[in-house]
Amino acid sequence: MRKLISCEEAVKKIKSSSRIMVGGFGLVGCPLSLVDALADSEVKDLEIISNNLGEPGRGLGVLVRQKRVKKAIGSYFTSNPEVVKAFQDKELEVELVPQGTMSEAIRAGGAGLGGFYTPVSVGTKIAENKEERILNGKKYVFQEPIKADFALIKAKKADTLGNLIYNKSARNFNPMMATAADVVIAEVDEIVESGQISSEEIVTPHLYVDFIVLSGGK
Amino acid sequence: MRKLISCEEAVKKIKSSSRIMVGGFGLVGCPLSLVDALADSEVKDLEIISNNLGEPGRGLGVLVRQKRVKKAIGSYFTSNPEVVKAFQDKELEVELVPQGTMSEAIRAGGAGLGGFYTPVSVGTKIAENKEERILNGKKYVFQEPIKADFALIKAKKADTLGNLIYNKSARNFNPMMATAADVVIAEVDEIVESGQISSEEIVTPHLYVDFIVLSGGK
Amino acid sequence: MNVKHYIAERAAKELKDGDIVNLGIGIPTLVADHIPENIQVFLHSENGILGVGPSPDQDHVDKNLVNAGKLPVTVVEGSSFFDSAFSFAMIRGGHVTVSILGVLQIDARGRIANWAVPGKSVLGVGGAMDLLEGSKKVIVTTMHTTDKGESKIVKELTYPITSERTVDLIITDLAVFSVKEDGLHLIELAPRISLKEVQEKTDAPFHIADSIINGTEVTL
Amino acid sequence: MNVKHYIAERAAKELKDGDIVNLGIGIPTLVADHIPENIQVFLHSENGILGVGPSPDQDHVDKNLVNAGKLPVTVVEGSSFFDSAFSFAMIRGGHVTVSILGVLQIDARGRIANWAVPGKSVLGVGGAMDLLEGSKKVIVTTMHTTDKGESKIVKELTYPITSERTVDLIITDLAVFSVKEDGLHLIELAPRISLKEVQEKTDAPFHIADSIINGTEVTL
Repeated sequence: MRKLISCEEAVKKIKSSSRIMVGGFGLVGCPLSLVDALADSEVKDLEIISNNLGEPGRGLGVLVRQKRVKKAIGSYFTSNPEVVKAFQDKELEVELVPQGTMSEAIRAGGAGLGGFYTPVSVGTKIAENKEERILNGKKYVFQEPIKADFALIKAKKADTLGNLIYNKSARNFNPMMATAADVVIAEVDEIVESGQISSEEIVTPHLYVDFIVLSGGK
Repeated sequence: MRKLISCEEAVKKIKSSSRIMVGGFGLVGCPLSLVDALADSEVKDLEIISNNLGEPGRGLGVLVRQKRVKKAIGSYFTSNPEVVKAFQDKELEVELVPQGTMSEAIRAGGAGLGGFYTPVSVGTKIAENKEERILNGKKYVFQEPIKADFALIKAKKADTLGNLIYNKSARNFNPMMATAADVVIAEVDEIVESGQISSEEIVTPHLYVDFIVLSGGK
Repeated sequence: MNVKHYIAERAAKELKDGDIVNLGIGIPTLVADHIPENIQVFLHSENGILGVGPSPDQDHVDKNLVNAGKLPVTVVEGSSFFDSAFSFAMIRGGHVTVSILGVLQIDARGRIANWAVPGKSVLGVGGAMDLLEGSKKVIVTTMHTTDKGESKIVKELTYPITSERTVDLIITDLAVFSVKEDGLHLIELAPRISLKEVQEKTDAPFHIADSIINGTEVTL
Repeated sequence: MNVKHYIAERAAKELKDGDIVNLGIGIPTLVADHIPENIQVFLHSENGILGVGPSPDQDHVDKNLVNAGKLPVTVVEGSSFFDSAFSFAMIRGGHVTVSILGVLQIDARGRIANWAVPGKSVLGVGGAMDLLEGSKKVIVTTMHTTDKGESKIVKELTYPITSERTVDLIITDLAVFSVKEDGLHLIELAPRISLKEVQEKTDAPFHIADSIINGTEVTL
């Protein structure tokens, strides 16, 4: 299966200062084996696009503790006190985006759009530096698309071509991130023969997936 | 099953001058029983949002022949010569939108967005009256969301709650249209008990579906 | 009954058969325990679930199945899973009938603050703004005052606003207010609570429904 | 071999193993018959299929399975179905490696017209603009001249332009041109076709690759 590589081979593709999307809502749907491999690598000054930054010492929290994250773009970092501390110590730059705006902006990035207008965050602190526009009598703010150099995503199952399906609420940001990065690496629990996932059920068609690693695989 | 009604009951909800989205790529994925019921009703001056307007005397082509369509918004009408003639005779107003822009605009309508920027059609006749904007050095045109009073869609299977799955390439515009109209009526080939469609496989969750009719059902 | 459960039970009475309901963290989560048995509502969780069920017992926890508060849940028959973009498209597009949210403050016009605290680093917003902006109806459930006894219903917000959109109904341990164009309307008092107590503990001005004035007179 | 199949076969030689390929109507559709056996490519159809297979025989036509030309198709192992918004998100987002398109005209800069005819009602655009804008590489396959013998490769388009984006490669029955910043470059002559014939039948100016000049001299 030509897309299958090890976690080590996968993270070797990532250079310092890369912009990386990482799937997951907290630890659920986060590609933990890839994140751990990244923690074992030498890369630093990363820009991480992820809804959260894990928990203290778990998931992306490991990279925060190791001071490898220069900037984080996401919707909710408060749940990891080490992120709050790193921010206060000016070790970590944070860009806060409402969760729906973030998932839509990543989708827009993958869909080749130049940006969109959302009503969410109008009149709030979040929108202070954003263009506001009235369309059909309603206020909206402009949101740019979000793209990245790499996407590290987590799926339940891949077939040998790289088609993916997800696991319950672990789907979350993963399908959009699969569309919005130059190099997409999917961590999966299981690999099956092509044709073993129904054509109607595939969530991420294989054209989006560059490499596959097995969860727990070295 | 509370959402199940007959085609006749369904079209009775539709008044003249309504704006109606109709699923399908040509006749494939078009809710033909609903369209036929509409042809048997008294409504007129309809605004139809659909990729095409059927074939002469088939699908939406019936409504064109009956001169019930005042305006059509879609991407490709040339395949029905009666549409071309109605347009030339000034009986039918046409708004042409590139296929990808149209499907994205319907999605945007259902997703509560105020509009988006697409690179498609920049510098062409289609974009003549559209706002052009340069974003990150690339030219885009602004596209408004598309919404409707009614969506008539076609799915393969519904469960008793109204969750839907589609059939191969008959999926096309149907899932987006399900999100973008005030009243959504789904024509299906089969109804199964709730729980009989896998939670992972459902394409249109039931919250989008107001009424269900059976294909061929009166 | 615990006062938080009292609030949740009162909020649950606002739900109608077939409603698509999103429950925030805190008191709103408790609403799930009080949904009237004669109606069927569907719980939406913004991380990508329609049809959230009760919490699992410890032996049936599925690490891939959590709600927006990252707590383990189950799903009911006919549930579906979807990605975050689709989930928030549902919310923003007005397909969630009712959201029940917690708050830090509510102002005299019915606008709320529920995502950030002044003086602290603003590092989390989550789906708060999306839910408030997009839901067809928004119900706020909250204790009437803070732990320090300060009114949460204030003339002007001192906490950062969540949206320009006003909420529809405010349910506290003391009272229920409906929000109209001209501001807050006190429409209901909790059992054994007097109008006077609500007036004392509410900083924002509010209208008083006739039924309350009449009812209060009777109670006096 | 039919000249259209000759063009299609030549276009197929441009495909690489693993390519995601979208084939337009007309000559491009024929490319599917000429894909080299030692590579695997995946055919994308903008109505929502990745992994289009050969046409079915009459007994195996599935009315729910058609390509973008509305003709019955089959699918290969590992294919997937998706909605139109997702399909065009793939295209616009640059996830389709190669699109092979038919044209009405090509100008001296390599821009094309392939959706509307002057003087006729403009009632169809379909996915032409999306494919031209979004595909990583665009190959045009066309007869060099119209039925009336007029050059399709013109100084300036007289038909409405499809996109400001220039195509990458032009393959006709007479020649192959690559498109660079400074315009068209003739890089290949079809068998038994002379440079002189291409020059006579091409209205737009073009550069001539050294290999052709040398090759032509040899042939003379």
